[in-house]
Amino acid sequence: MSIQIYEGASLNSLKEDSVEILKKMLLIRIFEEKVEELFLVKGMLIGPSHLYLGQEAIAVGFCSNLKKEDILVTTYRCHGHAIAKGVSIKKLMAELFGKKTGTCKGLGGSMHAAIDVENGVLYATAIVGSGIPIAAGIALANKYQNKKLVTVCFFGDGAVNTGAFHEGLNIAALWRLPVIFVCENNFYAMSTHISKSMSSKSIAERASSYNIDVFIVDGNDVISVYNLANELIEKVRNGIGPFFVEARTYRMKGHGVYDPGLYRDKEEVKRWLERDPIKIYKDRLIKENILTEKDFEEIKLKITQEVEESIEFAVKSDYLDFNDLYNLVWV
Amino acid sequence: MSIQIYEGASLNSLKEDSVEILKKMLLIRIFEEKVEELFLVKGMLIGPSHLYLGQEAIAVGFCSNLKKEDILVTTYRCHGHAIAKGVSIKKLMAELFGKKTGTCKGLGGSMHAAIDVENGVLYATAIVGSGIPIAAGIALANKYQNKKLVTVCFFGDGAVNTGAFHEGLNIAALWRLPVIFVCENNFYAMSTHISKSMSSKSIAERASSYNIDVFIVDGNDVISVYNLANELIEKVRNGIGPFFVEARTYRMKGHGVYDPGLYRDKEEVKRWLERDPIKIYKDRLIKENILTEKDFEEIKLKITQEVEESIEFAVKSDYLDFNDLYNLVWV
Amino acid sequence: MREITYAEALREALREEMRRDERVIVLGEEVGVFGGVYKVTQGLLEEFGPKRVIDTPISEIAIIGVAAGAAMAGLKPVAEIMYMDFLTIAMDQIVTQISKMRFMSGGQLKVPLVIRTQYSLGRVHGAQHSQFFPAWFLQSPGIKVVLPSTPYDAKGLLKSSIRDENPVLFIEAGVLYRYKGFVPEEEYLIPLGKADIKKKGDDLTIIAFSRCVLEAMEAAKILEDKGISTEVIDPRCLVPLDLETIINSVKKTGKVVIVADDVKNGSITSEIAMLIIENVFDYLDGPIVRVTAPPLPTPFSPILEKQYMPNKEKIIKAVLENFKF
Amino acid sequence: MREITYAEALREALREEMRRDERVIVLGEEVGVFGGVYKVTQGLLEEFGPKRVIDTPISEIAIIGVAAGAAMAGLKPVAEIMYMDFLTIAMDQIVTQISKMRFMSGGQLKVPLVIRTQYSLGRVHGAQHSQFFPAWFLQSPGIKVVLPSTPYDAKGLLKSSIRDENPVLFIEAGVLYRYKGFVPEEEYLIPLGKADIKKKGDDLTIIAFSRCVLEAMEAAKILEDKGISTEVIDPRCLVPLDLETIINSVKKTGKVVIVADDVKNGSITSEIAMLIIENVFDYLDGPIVRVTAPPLPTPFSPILEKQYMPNKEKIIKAVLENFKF
Ligand SMILES: Cc1ncc(C[n+]2csc(CCOP(=O)(O)OP(=O)(O)O)c2C)c(N)n1
Ligand SMILES: Cc1ncc(C[n+]2csc(CCOP(=O)(O)OP(=O)(O)O)c2C)c(N)n1
Ligand SMILES: [Mg+2]
Ligand SMILES: [Mg+2]
Repeated sequence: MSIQIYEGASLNSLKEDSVEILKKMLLIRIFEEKVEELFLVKGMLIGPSHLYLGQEAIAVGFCSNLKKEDILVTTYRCHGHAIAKGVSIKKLMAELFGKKTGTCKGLGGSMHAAIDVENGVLYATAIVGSGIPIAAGIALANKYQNKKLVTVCFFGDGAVNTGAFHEGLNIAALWRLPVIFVCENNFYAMSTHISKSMSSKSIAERASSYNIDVFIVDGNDVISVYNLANELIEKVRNGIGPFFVEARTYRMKGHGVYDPGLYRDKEEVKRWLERDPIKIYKDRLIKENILTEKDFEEIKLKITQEVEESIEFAVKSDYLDFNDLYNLVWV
Repeated sequence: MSIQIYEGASLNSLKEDSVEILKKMLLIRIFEEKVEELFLVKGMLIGPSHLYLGQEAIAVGFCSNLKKEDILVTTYRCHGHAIAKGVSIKKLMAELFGKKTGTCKGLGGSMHAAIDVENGVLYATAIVGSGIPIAAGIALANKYQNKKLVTVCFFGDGAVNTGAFHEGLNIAALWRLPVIFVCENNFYAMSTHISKSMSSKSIAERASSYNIDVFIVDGNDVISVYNLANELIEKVRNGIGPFFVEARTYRMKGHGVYDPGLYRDKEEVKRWLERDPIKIYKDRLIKENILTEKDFEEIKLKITQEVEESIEFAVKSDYLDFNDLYNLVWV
Repeated sequence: MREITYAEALREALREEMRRDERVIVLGEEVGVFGGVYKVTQGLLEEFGPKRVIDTPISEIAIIGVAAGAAMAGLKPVAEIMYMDFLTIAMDQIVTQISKMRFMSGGQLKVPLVIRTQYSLGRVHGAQHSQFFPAWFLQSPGIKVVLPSTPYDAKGLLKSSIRDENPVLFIEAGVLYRYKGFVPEEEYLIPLGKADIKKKGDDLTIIAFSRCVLEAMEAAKILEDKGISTEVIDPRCLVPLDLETIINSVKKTGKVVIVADDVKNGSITSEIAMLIIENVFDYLDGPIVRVTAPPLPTPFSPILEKQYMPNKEKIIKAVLENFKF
Repeated sequence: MREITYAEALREALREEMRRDERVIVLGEEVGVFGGVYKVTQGLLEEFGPKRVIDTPISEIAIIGVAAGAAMAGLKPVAEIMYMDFLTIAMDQIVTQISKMRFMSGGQLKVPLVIRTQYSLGRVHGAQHSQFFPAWFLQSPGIKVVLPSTPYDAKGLLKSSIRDENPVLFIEAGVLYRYKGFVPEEEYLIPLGKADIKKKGDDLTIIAFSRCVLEAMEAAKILEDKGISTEVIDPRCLVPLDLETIINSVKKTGKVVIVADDVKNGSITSEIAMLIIENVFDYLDGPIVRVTAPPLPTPFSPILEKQYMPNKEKIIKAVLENFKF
């Protein structure tokens, strides 16, 4: 099938959403920065955690087009997807603290914190690639039940080399399932550059060999992501699918909170940081007179406040009682 | 990389081997027919067994170009590969009978009977797809040790949908390993036609997405297979690889000995049976005055005799003593 | 009294539950057009169509992953894995995903699916097609494990498994597919986690699983003739386990033999034995004797495979050994 | 006396064996440029080059499959699987292929490889990154299983594992990587299948595995103060198991507590307990008490994870419980 390089930089289509989108991206950014601080500076959080810093445009671009009932399947790098899909940051933060007020009552932690059935985040898995066949199964069920629901499955460039990717994509394509696979290609799986792990010329090329329509999009340009998502989601809601999106982006920081990311070339990092998706978008909004610098500062302040409140909420919350665990294994 | 439809119907290059090749194909044919009889008519064999009837040109075309030290990795449908690679049919037959004189002392049975380290058949696995990464590993070791050995890995069309295929092919291509993957596309995995199991337009297309040079060849034309194999093996022996071959062929019978194969269209079966690889090749040899009908009958008789002797050998052989098994788990 | 095969009983269970509940779908390799390699799903495609009876590629990871996703999103999938050996390909999905989904989501997710599979020990299939390792799933809380030994149990337990709201691993014994037994025409269910006393007795308790139940029953008959009255218990489910029935029997007999087809080390017999010892040690008046496969892969050779497997002779020997004390 | 960490000890073992034998190669995710996520392989790429220290894609099936093939063809690969949980992806290769290769080829094949992995229980990693299921491999004859608990053992056992001609699953405890201990400068080997008596004692035998050995040692110290002299045995290898050392200790003490990090049901503690009962039942003068994880997936919450794990308090309680008899 075709591989298309998607460029849809028109702001028009997202007019009503345009400031909301900025707010969502900022909420993710500030949430993640706080989380990093809670780990590294304050020492209040422990365990593995993988921040979404720098990739905000992808989650927000997609989720701004989804309904609450639409479904996400994500990975351990899931805070951004959760926030974009409307999961309460209080519950999210409480989950990172392992508290019973968390999305998963503290049993999941950062890597599964996004799971929030109420808001359609059905799954967040810490095993690379494993969500792909699961997302296909969700799409199968939606199709079977004639629910006009869209399933979006996020994963990284490293997932492309797993057996689960291959088996899941083949089945999704073979059965023409209503699902969008979004590969957030940040070019690294931990320290491993994609050129060291994938034999194919590009992720897009590999994906298209499954007979799926593939789109390459600038994952740091929220307008393009939004417009592409809008088109594809519309199609999938009407039963056409699957689609595959390779969204090219970059992690602002290391793989996990503790990783300084020294394996990346400094020049490369610098180049990408100049393409900060929030900065790009904010500048555009200001240029188009949709926003002022002052508006932006106000929004930032308000969000910072909100994030602080989520921390307060999490800190104050209790842990689950150990005996309660026995009631959570079985239905 | 490129996908090339290979046609190399020149008999010249195989002149010296030309009658040997026919003999090998016939040996496989007659061996397998006898095995079928031992199962279905005589009731002397039990358990699963998957015959190579109709696919002889592929094994023989490849193995006639290999040295004894070159390596095969095959599957449960392995008798043909073993015979083509020079494994003694006595040992092979004894293995089917579960006797201690068998290739695997009777512990492997039909599905692993090909394993014969002495003749370079390092592995025969009954798990679809699982041999592919193993073959890559063998090639890695050969490359590492600067051994100018060729590894050929045989598998079916059904294997293309396994995670093991994907992971193995990616690594073989990424590391440019000296291995030839030969997919014997007989269009069915048990009763499932390839169009019902694979989303890609062709196996060749899927394989080439790994950045591997792919060749499509008529698997019922031993001359083409031989010539292609000759070219590729030469390259791989000189360190160039990997390569992928889709050899199109057809099972004359069902999936296993007990399967009547009723799910296949009668017309389709008929069409393919007319393209019997042995018949095609024999006619060609006669046409080119390399062989007479009488030669052919004599060869057949001699081979039949040889196969009968292998049965006698197998029947007369003993079983392993149970206590010996404890010495065969560990080195 | 109607007698049907184990395979037919399973088919009836599938058919009845598919008729009863639209959410039930069947997927796996060869389940549709071919009707299953052992014909368990024969006729289902014709009755329910390709939307509900789905042939898959050879993709065990995806078969299980798709079933998990479909279960999350409201269906009740019955996924078939052709041989138990192939579960080893999908262990991430079964153990690291499915079994933990409910727990690690803090009780949010519900994943009602059944994985049907069968082990082929006893059918001369060799090392890669004869594996039986139910004990693995003891280590993976969150999935039920069912091991039916008769057509009656097979049907009643499969129906309950499909209705269960939890993931269930349903392990059939390949050698039993053609084995016939009483199955009533009327609908019935067998609750998961309820053992069956296949034969009453007073002198010794034989606990046997799956195929070994039949061997135990034959052994029991022979022992009866020798004047030893054994009670044969078939737990039917490994998870949840009906420890109570086992304990009550042991309290009565004081003697125990445990029989299962898995390799002895780390087998389900180790666990059952320890549970008995931890719970009713004081009632035991002889060692618990285990009859299992030895610590070897399964040999292909028909003669050797027979020697490899638990059978009635070995059970009788174990019982007599126990009586030495 | 030189003290180095468990991670450093492992690194030394790898380095020494790579220097000694050209056939030894290392492969896995992040083992090269990054030096391993827990820095065990740090510096190896620099010393031995990319031909011998190979970074792989995220392809656990292929990592193990490639190692198997390379081993068949004359190398001695050390494959790293980053977390034990990811073994579930490669179980076909480990169990259905590698463990059976020698047997089902009638003794033809030799597959000398080491699979290094680590379990992260105790590091707040949640359900999908904390699994520990060594008992699975008891059911799969043909692969050795090593569980080092100290830097000294880690080094000596890894060197022996690499020299072994059989497949070896080498399971490290993630929490121990930074833990320091005595490791001599001079080369040494520890044979596989030889238990270590970590502390002598007369009143009760504590058998502990991997991380739990440390907890057992602390418990033993506290118990000593209470006047109870325990003997702490670290089997170090699960396969082959040094039953003799265990038996001799039990004969002396008559009392046993077994401690391991796996979920209780079907755990290695069940098997060890049954082996003791089957071999030296008459020497026991109290119940065997097992200290394990409960039948739950691992909770993420740091507080709950602590409660979930075996620890010295639980061991002391178990010992005292035994002494009630
Ligand atoms: C199957 C599996 N193998 C290895 C890991 C360890 N691991 C966690 S994240 C990661 C890198 C994934 O990279 P990518 O898919 O590109 O996602 P990103 O982290 O860049 O978002 C690895 C190797 C894992 N979680 N699962
Ligand atoms: C992983 C796995 N899944 C299922 C099977 C059962 N099975 C054995 S052969 C086969 C069909 C394979 O078809 P193909 O790869 O086309 O090879 P062919 O039999 O046509 O030579 C299947 C499904 C298996 N052995 N391994
Ligand atoms: Mg990445
Ligand atoms: Mg085929």
